[in-house]
Amino acid sequence: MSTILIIEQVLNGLQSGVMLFLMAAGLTLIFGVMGLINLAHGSLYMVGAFAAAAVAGATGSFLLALLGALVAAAVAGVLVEMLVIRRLYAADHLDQVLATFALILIFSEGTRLIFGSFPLYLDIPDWLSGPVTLPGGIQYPLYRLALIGAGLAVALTLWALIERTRIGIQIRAGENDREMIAALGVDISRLYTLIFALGAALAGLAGALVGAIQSVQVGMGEPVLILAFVTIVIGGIGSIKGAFVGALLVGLTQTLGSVFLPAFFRLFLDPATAMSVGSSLANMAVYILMSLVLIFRPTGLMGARA
Amino acid sequence: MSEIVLETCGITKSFGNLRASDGISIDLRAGEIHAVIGPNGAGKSTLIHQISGGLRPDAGQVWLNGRDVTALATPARARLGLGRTFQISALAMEDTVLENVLLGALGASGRVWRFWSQVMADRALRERAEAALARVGLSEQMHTRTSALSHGQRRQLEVAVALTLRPRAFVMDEPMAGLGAEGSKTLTGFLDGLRAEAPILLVEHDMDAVFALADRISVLVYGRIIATGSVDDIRANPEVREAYLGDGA
Amino acid sequence: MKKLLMTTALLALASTAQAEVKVGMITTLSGGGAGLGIDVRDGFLLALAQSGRDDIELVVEDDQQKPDIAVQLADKMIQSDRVDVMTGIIFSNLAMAVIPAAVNQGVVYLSPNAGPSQLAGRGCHPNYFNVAWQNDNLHEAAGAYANTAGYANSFILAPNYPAGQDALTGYKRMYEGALAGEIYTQLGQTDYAAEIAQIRASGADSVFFFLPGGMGISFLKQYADSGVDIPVVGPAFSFDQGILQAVGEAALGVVNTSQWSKDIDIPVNAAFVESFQAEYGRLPSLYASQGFDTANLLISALEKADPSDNAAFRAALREADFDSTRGEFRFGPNQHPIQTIYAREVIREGDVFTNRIIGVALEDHADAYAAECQMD
Amino acid sequence: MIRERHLNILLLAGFLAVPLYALAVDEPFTITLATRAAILALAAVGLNIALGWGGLVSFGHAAFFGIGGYSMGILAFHAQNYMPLDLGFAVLEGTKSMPVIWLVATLTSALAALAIGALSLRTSGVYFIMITLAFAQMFYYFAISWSRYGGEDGISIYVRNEFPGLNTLAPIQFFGLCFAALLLALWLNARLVASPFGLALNAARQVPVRVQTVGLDPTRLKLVAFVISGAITGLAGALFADLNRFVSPSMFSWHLSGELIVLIILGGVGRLMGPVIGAILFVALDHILGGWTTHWHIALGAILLGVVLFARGGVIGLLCGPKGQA
Repeated sequence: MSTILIIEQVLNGLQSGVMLFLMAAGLTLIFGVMGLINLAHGSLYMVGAFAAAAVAGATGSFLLALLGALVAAAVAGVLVEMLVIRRLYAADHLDQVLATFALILIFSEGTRLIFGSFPLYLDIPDWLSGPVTLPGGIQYPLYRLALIGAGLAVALTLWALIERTRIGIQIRAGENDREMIAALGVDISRLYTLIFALGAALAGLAGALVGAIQSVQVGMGEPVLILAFVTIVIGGIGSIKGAFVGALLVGLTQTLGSVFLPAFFRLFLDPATAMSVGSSLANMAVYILMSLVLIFRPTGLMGARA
Repeated sequence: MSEIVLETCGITKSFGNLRASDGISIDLRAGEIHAVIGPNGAGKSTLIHQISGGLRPDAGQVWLNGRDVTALATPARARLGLGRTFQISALAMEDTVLENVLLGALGASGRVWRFWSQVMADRALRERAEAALARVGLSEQMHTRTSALSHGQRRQLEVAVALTLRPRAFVMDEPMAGLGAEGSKTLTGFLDGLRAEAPILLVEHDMDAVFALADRISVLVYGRIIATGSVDDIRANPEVREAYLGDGA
Repeated sequence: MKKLLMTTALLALASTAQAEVKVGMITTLSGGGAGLGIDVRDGFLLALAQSGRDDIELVVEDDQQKPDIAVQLADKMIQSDRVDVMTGIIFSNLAMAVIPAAVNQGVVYLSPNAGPSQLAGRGCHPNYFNVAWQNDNLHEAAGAYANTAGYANSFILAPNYPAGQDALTGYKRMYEGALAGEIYTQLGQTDYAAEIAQIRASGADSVFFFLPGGMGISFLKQYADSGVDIPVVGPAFSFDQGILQAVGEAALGVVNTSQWSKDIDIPVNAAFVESFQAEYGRLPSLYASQGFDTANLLISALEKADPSDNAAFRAALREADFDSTRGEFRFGPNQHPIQTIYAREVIREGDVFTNRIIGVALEDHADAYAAECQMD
Repeated sequence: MIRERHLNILLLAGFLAVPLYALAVDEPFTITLATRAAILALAAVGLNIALGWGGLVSFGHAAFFGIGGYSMGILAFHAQNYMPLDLGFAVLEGTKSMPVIWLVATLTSALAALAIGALSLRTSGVYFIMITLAFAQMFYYFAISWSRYGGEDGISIYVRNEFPGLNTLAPIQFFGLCFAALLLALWLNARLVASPFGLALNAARQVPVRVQTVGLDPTRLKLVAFVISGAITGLAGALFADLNRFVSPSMFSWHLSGELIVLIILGGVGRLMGPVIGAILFVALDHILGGWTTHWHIALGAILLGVVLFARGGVIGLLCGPKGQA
């Protein structure tokens, strides 16, 4: 296996990691501040992708499509928060699970009602399509590089927002002590709606960005949702930094596992068996990673110690 | 001097830079009430956790009945005779009062791995549990849901659960917390009689109760015991007045 | 479209009106694979409507692509609706859950899509007819096409599940060149960057892939964007009319194999394409053609025999005396099709992406399992 | 408010009456639906022991359901193909006998629950939810690539397994078996809750520190509850496989784990009959709404939302008031 191939695969892992981070960041913020398990986060990802496909179809502009995704997902998030989620903050986790599970059903079937059952078309804009040559002669798709860049930029912005702004102070206070922010005179319900909208917008953005290279279809949010949960659990729930580290770990494990595990087993098994054993293990790799992390660090890599 | 039932030998515990317990050596002898007092943040909770088994000290040992229990977890220490009450009631709020004391009786009996018999029909357990309730005066509330009890009654129930264990030593974390004058007086009277059964290590803020009950008092400040002695010794100790009671007290 | 659905719904409700034949259709109408089931259903309904027969009662149910739901629906249709004929299942794993039990209970099953190898070989059954293909067929055709195109070093990939393993086996059965690489991907995988990088590094002269549904859309879009320009060949499943619009330009020029194409130049097919488009406002896919053919096969048999006479009805089905949209159509000894499979190329017609036949991949092709089938 | 005991009796009587009525009017499919509800209820009764009394929100009970299913599938597969099963250390014949299959299903899922529980109980809260999910996903992906037993396609069993003295192919007799298993599990559940172990487990969920200070180990109590829970859900998996005469990796999917949790919340968490009400409602809604519109998931979602927002404590909570009263 050549060095070029390895570097390329690491880039691929990085790219899927940063996109996962966009999903995981919202999820972990919402859990950290509001204590809410939001299964409907994947639906917001889907809303973003569909909105982007619809806007791109109508206007032909990719940037407008991204904007559309952000707005649509944020609006959906605000609506959901104000109509349903708000009543659940005091409820126990089980009620939250049931309610947000119900929301998945409503979102998926509602999307099907509006857009039908066939996948929608959303493509990379011309100015981002095709490969570029990186130093060392690596051919790599420009769009994926752009995804890495966009993901890192969002991560940085988020970090600055939380560490450097008033809202960030309120968010951090909210993670530690709900009563305290109330005592500080912050309008909690506005803060919660804001955080939910932020999380939703990030999920919608991820849906739109990834939708351009994948299939925009009903149910696309569910596998991502599960992976995002895996990510925040590995990183430690409530920790943005943890979500970032977790996302990169999951992205790299998935990508590199699917490439190197079969190759590894070929060293001492016949090719057919190696292929099948290797790819089964690759499928399980992130779950094995997560259970190992939790067995040795029961609150994740960067979670608060119990 | 009577025998030592519970003892800590130089236990030390740090959280980061904060030294919450700094070489604490303290003992509890048969028949006595030994009160530990100290300002907020002095490390009383940390001390109790290390005695009861929730925290492992960085250094030093905990001895119970002449046995080193430093490495044992909470349940094992409880089985060796350590009865503990909590500052904030740790009771099963959905269950009845009787069920809460039955849990104590069950723990003491070791008959928990029974899946088929009816716990309510176990005569021996019932007797033990109901006797404990009678002693704290909660017999009438036996079938009440714990969440429906008054604050004072919950404090009584805390003590009743500890009683069912028939412990060799009690560790009580602010049993008077939140009680009114009347409630404190009743509980003080009750604890007074309890010391003959098993000695009590009493961590308490209510100074009236402490001065009424304690045979000895230790004063904990910033993780260290700065003084141990009789009520009068402590009242008179200038260092204590300086650090804790404040000069005007 | 609405009117047609309403009519069948009414037909289904009007159980008091004595219909002569009851047909149960279990197909996938929700979830990721819904597009396929909807096409099969619509093709089937179109043929029923065109036949003008009002003595066929059709019960349609959605299996949600879940095997246990499909089994439950089959129980309902057999026990409660007491259907004579069943059809509709799209996915092989659902077919394996439903068909063996159903045919053993005396129901005739006409498969409009799934053709698992077990049911073509040792598990074949007199009550089971496949009107689409045995699962391996289109992959075999792709292998044969690769030979004629002169490919000698193929990179092949498919998801890690039985249909995926069958696909690679099918390709290798006909393909005579060497393999530059062979990988199994995760079922439901959406990102193929890692695989595309391996393809780029492998030095292959061609790529064969079987990635049905959304997986194929993702792969093609990412492949086109990667700048790897090794020619791709695959079965029609990733290039049907429903999917092509979502893939867009990324699919242009890709060769795929199919037993049907909208430009097969025979009057039946032209009429089918035209009437389907008029009824539903979209171009038919190969699934729609399979649904259409299945209904027409059924109708042709009903004209000769009644399902209550099982032996006569089966004999009538075996004759396959109907005008197929693919032209020549007959059954082999295991009651699977013997048919011609074409190589097609993806083109653009105006705003619409579609396929055009560029040649024959396999002539009068029968499946590899027929010899293992011992009927009765 | 209805007294919970009265409701329970009413419910079980109704549950039994529906298939008997269906038998009388020759509607075998209604019996099949009732059987499905009984089996899902059994699986959820199992989960409820861990979730309702032990406070263990397992998002991975599909693992045990699937293990039960595959126990049946593998044993019956070898029996129907006359192929001995080589375990490496022993060679077994397959079997079509339900009692044997049930025993194997219960034991293997109990063992799996012991291993999964021992590792998972190191964590708590959301971490516990996710680590149990992780283990179930590992089984799921393993089953998908286990080509010997059909991989994604699963295993078809052509004829339902046998139970001495009964004709299991008759829907009503198979329903009888499943209903009896459900009653047995409910009885076990009721005894367990009233037993010394049940009392301690109940306390371990509410105040683990208290349980420790009376000399008991809450983790061990929860682990035992988890094992019992997994074993019951495993038995349900074997019955479910027999109902469908088919097993596939979808029995391991996280949707199934989620559905079991939803059933329980719908009926009432930690209530003896909560899972039963939940399962009946779920199967009935599925059947009725599914026949009514293809977009029935929207209606189902709205109903579930209504339950969460307006009927805390599920249907039983709505009918009988909060737990512990009456």
